[in-house]
Amino acid sequence: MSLKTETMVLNMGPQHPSTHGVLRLELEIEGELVLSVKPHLGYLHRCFEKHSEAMQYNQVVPYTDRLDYLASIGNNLGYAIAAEKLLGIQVPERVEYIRVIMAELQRIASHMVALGSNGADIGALTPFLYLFRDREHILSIIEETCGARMLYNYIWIGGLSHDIHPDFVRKTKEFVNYFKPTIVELDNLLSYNKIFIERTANIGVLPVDTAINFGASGPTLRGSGIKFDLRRDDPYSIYDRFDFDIPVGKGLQGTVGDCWDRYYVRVREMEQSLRIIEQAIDHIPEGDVKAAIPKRIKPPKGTAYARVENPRGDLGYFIISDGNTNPFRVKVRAPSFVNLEILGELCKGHLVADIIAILGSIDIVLGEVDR
Amino acid sequence: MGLLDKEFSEGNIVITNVDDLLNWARLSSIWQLGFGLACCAIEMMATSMSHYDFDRFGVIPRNTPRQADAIIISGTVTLKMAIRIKRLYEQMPDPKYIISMGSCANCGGPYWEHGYHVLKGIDRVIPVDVYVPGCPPRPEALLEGLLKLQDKIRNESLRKKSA
Amino acid sequence: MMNAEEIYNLLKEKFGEAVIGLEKENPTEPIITASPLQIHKISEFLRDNDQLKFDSLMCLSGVDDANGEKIKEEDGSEIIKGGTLSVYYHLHSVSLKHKITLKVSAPREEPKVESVENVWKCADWHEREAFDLVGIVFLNHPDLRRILMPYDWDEFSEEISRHPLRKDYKNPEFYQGMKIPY
Amino acid sequence: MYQFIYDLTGNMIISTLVVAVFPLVNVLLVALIGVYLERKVSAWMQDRVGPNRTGPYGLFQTVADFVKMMQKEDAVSNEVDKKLYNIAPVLVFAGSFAAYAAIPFSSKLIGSEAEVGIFYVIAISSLVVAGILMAGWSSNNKYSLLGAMRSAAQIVSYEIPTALVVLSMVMLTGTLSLSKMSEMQTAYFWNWNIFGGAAFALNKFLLIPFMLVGFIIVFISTLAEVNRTPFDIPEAESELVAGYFTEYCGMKWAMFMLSEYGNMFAVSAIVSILFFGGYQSPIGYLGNTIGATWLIPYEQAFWFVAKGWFFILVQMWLRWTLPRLRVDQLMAVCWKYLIPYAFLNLIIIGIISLL
Repeated sequence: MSLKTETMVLNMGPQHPSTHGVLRLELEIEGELVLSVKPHLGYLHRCFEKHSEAMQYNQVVPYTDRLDYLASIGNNLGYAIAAEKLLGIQVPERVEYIRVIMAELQRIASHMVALGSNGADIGALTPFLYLFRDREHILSIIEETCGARMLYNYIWIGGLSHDIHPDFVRKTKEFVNYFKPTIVELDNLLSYNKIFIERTANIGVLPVDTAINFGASGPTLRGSGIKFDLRRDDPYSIYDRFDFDIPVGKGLQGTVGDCWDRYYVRVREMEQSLRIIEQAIDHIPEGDVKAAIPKRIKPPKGTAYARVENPRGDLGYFIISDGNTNPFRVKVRAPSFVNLEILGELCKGHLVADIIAILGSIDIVLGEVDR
Repeated sequence: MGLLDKEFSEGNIVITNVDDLLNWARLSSIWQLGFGLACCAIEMMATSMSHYDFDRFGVIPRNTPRQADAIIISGTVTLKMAIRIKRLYEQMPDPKYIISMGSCANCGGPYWEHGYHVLKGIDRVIPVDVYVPGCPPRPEALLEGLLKLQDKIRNESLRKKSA
Repeated sequence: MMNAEEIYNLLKEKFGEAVIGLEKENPTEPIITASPLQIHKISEFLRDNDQLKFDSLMCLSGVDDANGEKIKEEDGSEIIKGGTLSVYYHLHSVSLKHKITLKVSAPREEPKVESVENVWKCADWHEREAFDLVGIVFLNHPDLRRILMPYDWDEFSEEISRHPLRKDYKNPEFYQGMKIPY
Repeated sequence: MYQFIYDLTGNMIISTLVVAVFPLVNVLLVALIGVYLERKVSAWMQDRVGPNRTGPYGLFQTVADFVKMMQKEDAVSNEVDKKLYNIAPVLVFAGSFAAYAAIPFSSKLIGSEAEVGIFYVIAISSLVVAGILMAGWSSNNKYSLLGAMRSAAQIVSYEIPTALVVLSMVMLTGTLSLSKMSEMQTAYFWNWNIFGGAAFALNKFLLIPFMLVGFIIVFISTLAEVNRTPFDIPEAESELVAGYFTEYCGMKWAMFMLSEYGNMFAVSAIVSILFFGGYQSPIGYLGNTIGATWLIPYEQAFWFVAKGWFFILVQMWLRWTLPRLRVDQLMAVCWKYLIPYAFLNLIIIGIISLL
């Protein structure tokens, strides 16, 4: 006689402490074992694409801020590059340098939240607070220049909204020196913590070919051991001038492509970003921060697709212009949206507690998933 | 007329002091529902972190609505989410308070015109005690909002409301 | 690494009629147009061919072309009859590092496009999104549901307010008792 | 203590009540100070200030929390199993409260000098499991159910290594009575069990390493029994929202909280009685030096409470430093490591004590 068992459906979210916002997961579980995961999206669908059709080209920039709200500069940059591609304009050298420095600062800030919340999901709350404390340094540096803490509206089509603050260079250098030892502290406190390794190594292993087929990008893809970074493979702005490494997952604590690898890639990426900042910060040329473009931007008819390496992965903007002052259609290829799709694949056969670890290691931002 | 009959219709020393005590307890331990919606959630998190430290005012996040006293509506409320927020609000035990944080929760914010899926203000669904403007509000602004909520609680009374 | 023209010629040779043309006048990127009901086998070829190896779909966008006849309603709103809805595929090869854009157009009244979900897994959600927001129906898609809008959106709205990214979209007044307009 | 008050008042009921109220006051105080300390300690560890608006240094924060919780609406869902739902918090609290009956705070301040003190404490604290299971089941909430299941598995498993270590200590001391055990480790700290006990012989030095092992095992497993990080999986905030008390609000929830902090102190007390001399002072008594013997019980109470709080602080320190384990790893730690080592330790201590 066999005992009849039933599976249970557990609804995780939209209000759940570790779904990173308002994601809803429908878990089918048998005891603690997860049989299938079904994400439900759209709880933060803010109609970005509709807005961008109703606004003029330069008015769309503030809305891009609100997509991936942890990495606003990166979003601005992607949109600006796509629009500039459509317009066929070149921005001044000074602008390019400032953009790169800002984007890298933002990348560090974004990774801090990602790493911290990954740790916090697993139960280590203190590193989360330390990282947020250090994030404040970056926020105050950027705030001094563009006046906002989170949603900057800083990179405009053909330039920047303001020139950098006179203190910017000094403070950035100070931050770089301050933050280097902090990464070591993070490593000691969290990365090499035995329990943290136990919880993340060999969990949610993502093989390379699956990752590519699912369109994964950013640290999620690189954690699987493939050296693919748009800053190197499809250089935009002036990234080809800098010398930096692309950290990849090597399976140091378990299998290549597990949660720990994805986590670790982010830690090492922060170091590389510091390297880029160090190389760029002393060479910002003098000059204007706005290219000569008309006030009313009216690009020719056509399409443009531009992509940049955002902290979460490959952020693409597809703009169709019909020759008017408003974009005809803007489609965002949001890295979190695509990366989240793998969740169902990764979670099969893991325990409920692992889902949290995997979700944290994919690092999604719901603003971008739902747009 | 007995002592007790009187107490609840007009103020006297006993009831005022009890009021003070209860209000003091309520306002010094406002536990927020640990629940973030959008961009403002990050600022809300930053407020509870080392730099601003919400815990100074006795605010700690509780993840279940049953143990929370206040919801901070931190971000854009979509139609899909509004239904859930209403349910969360209904699950909370009285007395409960709502802080609407950021323009989106106040009135739809930048999405007021073309946001076909955005609720234009959380006050269309649940009653709001304090509105904090900003997009997103700085942590200082949220702290100010909390102080305003504390002021509001300070003036509450067990007595029958006059209106 | 191949450029768009070479890829176009290769496809034309293989598929003939199914590949319609190459739009080169576009300022930034040439676009290969194809037939919506043949896109699946073209995609499979693009992925598996050794010269092409397009192993990754960067982006899939549904677009309302709004090239039909615009009819004014009595209340001043506009509806569009006829014309096409299009899907753009941005492909990229991780190993060979080349890119290409495909485009298929389907008639607005019956927007049916073959699904490429089993060629590139990431097309799954992108297609659901295009279905949800633009209303393009992907044939052979295993799970074609709404993704961003509420599942019961249809119950609360008229025909014209089903798919918000269509150019003639009209927002409904109420959803589950909540007023939507400002 | 009972005898003392009985002598004073001559009334059985009053003295029983006083004796019973004393641990209750203690539990409340522990929870009151414990919650405050938890918030302050975590704040200091995390570069924050912690509560500081409610009274001087935020000292009245917990008082405010309790008063607030008392006036919260008792929201009960229609779907819950009302009887079990209401009994559960009481049962959990009773379990942790009853353990205090046998805990000697000093040589005079002790509820019951039962000969089977340690046995009683272990038995009665298992009552908590029943309460937790009831809470999880009756809440009709999947998170509660999962939390309760985890908790039951965890507490039941971790009682085995605890009991094994306790057994070895009982073997060594030859008594089950907590007060006798404390009494044996008298005078100075080198007489504590962790340093091999009071008898000065070869055994004492042989025992020290195994005592250390025993202490570590019992500390880890008691940590798990009171559901503290890294073993806080039953209420794992980031996974199960709030575990088995997800559906509880107001005072009912406060009772769970009380019992958690009560348990924390209780297990700390047990650990200190087993290994760290219980209420005995490490450096001799002031009362003996100045010839005021009446002072000694008060000194003992001070040392006992101090030791208890020391271990609570260690628990908090661990909580705010470490991530939490997964449920299967937790079981693996218990069954694959702690229990075999505890057995081995038991055997070795047995052999040594025969020498």
